[in-house]
Amino acid sequence: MPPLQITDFTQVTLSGVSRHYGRRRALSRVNLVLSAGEIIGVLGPNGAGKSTLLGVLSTLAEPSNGDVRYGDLTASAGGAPLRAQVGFLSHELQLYPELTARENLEFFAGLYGLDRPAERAHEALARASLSERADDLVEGFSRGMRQRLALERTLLHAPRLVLFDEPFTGLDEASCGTLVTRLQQLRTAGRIVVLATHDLDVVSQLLDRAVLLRMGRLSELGSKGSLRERYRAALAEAPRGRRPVPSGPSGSGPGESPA
Amino acid sequence: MRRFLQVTWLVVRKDLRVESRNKEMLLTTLFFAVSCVLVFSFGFVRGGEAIEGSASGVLWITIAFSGTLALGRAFERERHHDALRGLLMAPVDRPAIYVGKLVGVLLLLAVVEALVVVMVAFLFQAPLFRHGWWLLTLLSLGTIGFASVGTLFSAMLLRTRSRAVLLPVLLYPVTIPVLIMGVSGTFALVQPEPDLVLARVWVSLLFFFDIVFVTLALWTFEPVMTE
Amino acid sequence: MNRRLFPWLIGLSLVFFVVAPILIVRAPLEQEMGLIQKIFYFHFSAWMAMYLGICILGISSALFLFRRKPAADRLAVSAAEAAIVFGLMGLITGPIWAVKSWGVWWNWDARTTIALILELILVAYLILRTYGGPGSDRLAAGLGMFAMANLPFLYVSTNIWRTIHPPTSVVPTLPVDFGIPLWWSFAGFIVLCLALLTARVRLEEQRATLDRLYLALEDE
Amino acid sequence: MHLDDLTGVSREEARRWRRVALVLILIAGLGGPGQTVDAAQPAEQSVPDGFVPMDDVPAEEQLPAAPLLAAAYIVVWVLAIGYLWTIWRRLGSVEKELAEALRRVGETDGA
Repeated sequence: MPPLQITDFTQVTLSGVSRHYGRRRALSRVNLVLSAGEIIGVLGPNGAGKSTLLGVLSTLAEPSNGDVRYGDLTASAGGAPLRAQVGFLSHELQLYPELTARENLEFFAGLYGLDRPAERAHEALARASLSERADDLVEGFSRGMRQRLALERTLLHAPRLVLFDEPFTGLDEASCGTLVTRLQQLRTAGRIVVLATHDLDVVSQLLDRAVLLRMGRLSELGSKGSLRERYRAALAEAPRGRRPVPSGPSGSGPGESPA
Repeated sequence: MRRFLQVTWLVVRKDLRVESRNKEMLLTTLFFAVSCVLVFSFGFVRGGEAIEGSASGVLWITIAFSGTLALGRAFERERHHDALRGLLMAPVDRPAIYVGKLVGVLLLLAVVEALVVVMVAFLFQAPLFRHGWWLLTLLSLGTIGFASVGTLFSAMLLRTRSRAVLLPVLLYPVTIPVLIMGVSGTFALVQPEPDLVLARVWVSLLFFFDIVFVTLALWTFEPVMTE
Repeated sequence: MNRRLFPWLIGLSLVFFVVAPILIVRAPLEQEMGLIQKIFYFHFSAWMAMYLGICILGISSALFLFRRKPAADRLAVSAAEAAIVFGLMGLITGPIWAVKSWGVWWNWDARTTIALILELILVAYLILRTYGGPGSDRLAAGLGMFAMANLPFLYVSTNIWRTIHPPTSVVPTLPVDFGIPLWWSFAGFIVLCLALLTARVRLEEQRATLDRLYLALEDE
Repeated sequence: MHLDDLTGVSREEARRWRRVALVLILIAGLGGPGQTVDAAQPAEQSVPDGFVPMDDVPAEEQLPAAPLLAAAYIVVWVLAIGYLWTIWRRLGSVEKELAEALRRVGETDGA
């Protein structure tokens, strides 16, 4: 097995992180500290830059300005060993529908260089309560089953930093419950969990902290009142773009159009 | 190095497994290649006989066309459920993923070429098997050259909107040397008096092309794939 | 620096271009091809400027891809466009020469064919940049490196594939009377190429400034 | 914020650029036709002694070299100047937009 050096970190620090596509900002000077044992919710309307933020955190996208530090490491210095500590479940589930549940898990266990891939897959299937369907093609799974499988696939290598992009959409109540339990387990285990969502009802009891992204700008939500109230209040006073920016030839890309 | 090969093998095995389940790529590409050769026959057969020298051209153009089709499909599969992101997140040497996909495409094209060669030999009365080993060398080197560039290009185009159009637009001009070398080499073999010296020149040129472009693709894969 | 450089370069290339016809007219006629051979002085030089453009494209693409220098990317686009312009010069003067010397406009002469293929690659490069969407600069840089790596292969394979063109080895052994106007116009084209590059890079810099300005406006 | 630092362009500089371009086009206009005259001159003197036919086509049926040569040189000039002109046009519109954006920044800074 590869001697992946352990890159341990208990904090992820974003300082002045911006990301732009041509002349359109997707993220604008984001400062944020993520700590172990915390579930942080990134809330905000569609196109506010949530996915871009998760992309930057996952090391797949580079910030245009500013830097992200995982402990003391930057993403480029961390390289593959750092990626081994990050789990990323995007809205698309990153599963191969033509493979069985077991094959999917074993494939990723192999990619992550885990020892005993068969056993790991077996355990993961049990946690996803999919043991009986282990050798069925993922094609035939319901959204909830796929989501449970994808979740276990993301956690297979026990990452320190776990990123979820809209994990609750399309889930039935039972699957929602499983996901919430699993997230709470991650918190107790001292992981850093980031949830990007606009679904306030499910997460309101779960989050330790919530931040609001709007037009690429980040603001902390206060701690008074219910999540929904705080969200409303924050949305009302969140900075708005003051001038419409003409979209040039390079001005395409994600971004909320100014109201 | 062992880890590199292990990852490559994992990716290849995954692709083979998927393909063995639904055979979609294999069957569509094979069928496309067959219809390609047929379409060409109507262009290059006059009075029941193939125009002299058309066989080598038909062979290579069919390979290029069906290769493009296969390349597009091979990566569409990775894009479909954002699986590519899963691959890129894995703590592996990313070039190993590239090599894995390349090998998968090569295996598929090998099957397609076996059929196309037989068809062209049969329909165009071309003595393709007269120097079978030379043809095999030409075909394998040419396919590696074409697919190594194509695999990189279709991987990097996954992020763009109009990837289906852009792939051939970028791929054909860059791989024209492969086509020239392949067609001329094959022609040297099937002409009435085979010119083995010339064929050897084309084979060695293809060999150098492969070395340069595979190296370049391995080198650029990582920076091109990160955003 | 760029802005100060441009007037000098363009002035210098003007000197070259105004003097070049005089030198070319004075040069002796080539025995076999006669007057039309005089196209060669510009034709050859346009090719060389195109190759220079492609080499700049390849190298700056590599710099952008591996060192993340935005300036290198701006140089790469400019070089690609300039190479297209010089390639067009060669592609148009080539057939004019061919129709006089060989009686056909297009005879798949090796060097014209190479230029045509390179022209295709360069246009593909610009298409990728225009229609690729965000992030296509990175992808285009990959293509730019492939374009440059293709040069030797295109050269060798097309030359073996088809050769009617006067062999390249003629160039260095030309008698002095032919040589002076040739190297003169060669130098003129290279300087012109650099002048066009500085102007084009300037445009790209201003665009980047505008983008930065809009970003700053949005950030307020 | 120092906006001049940000853009690196002042109005005066923009004007100087435009002047350079104008001079260029003028010279090109003079140089282009002069070019064809230059190329045409040797044709008259060179045809009698320098013309060695390549094939058996009678001399009067062959294409005259001088106009072709002149055409080739004109093409080179037209392309170079045309390209420069497109750069100039694009630069002009970008700089106009830049000036507009700068003006807006100035307005809000004043307010």
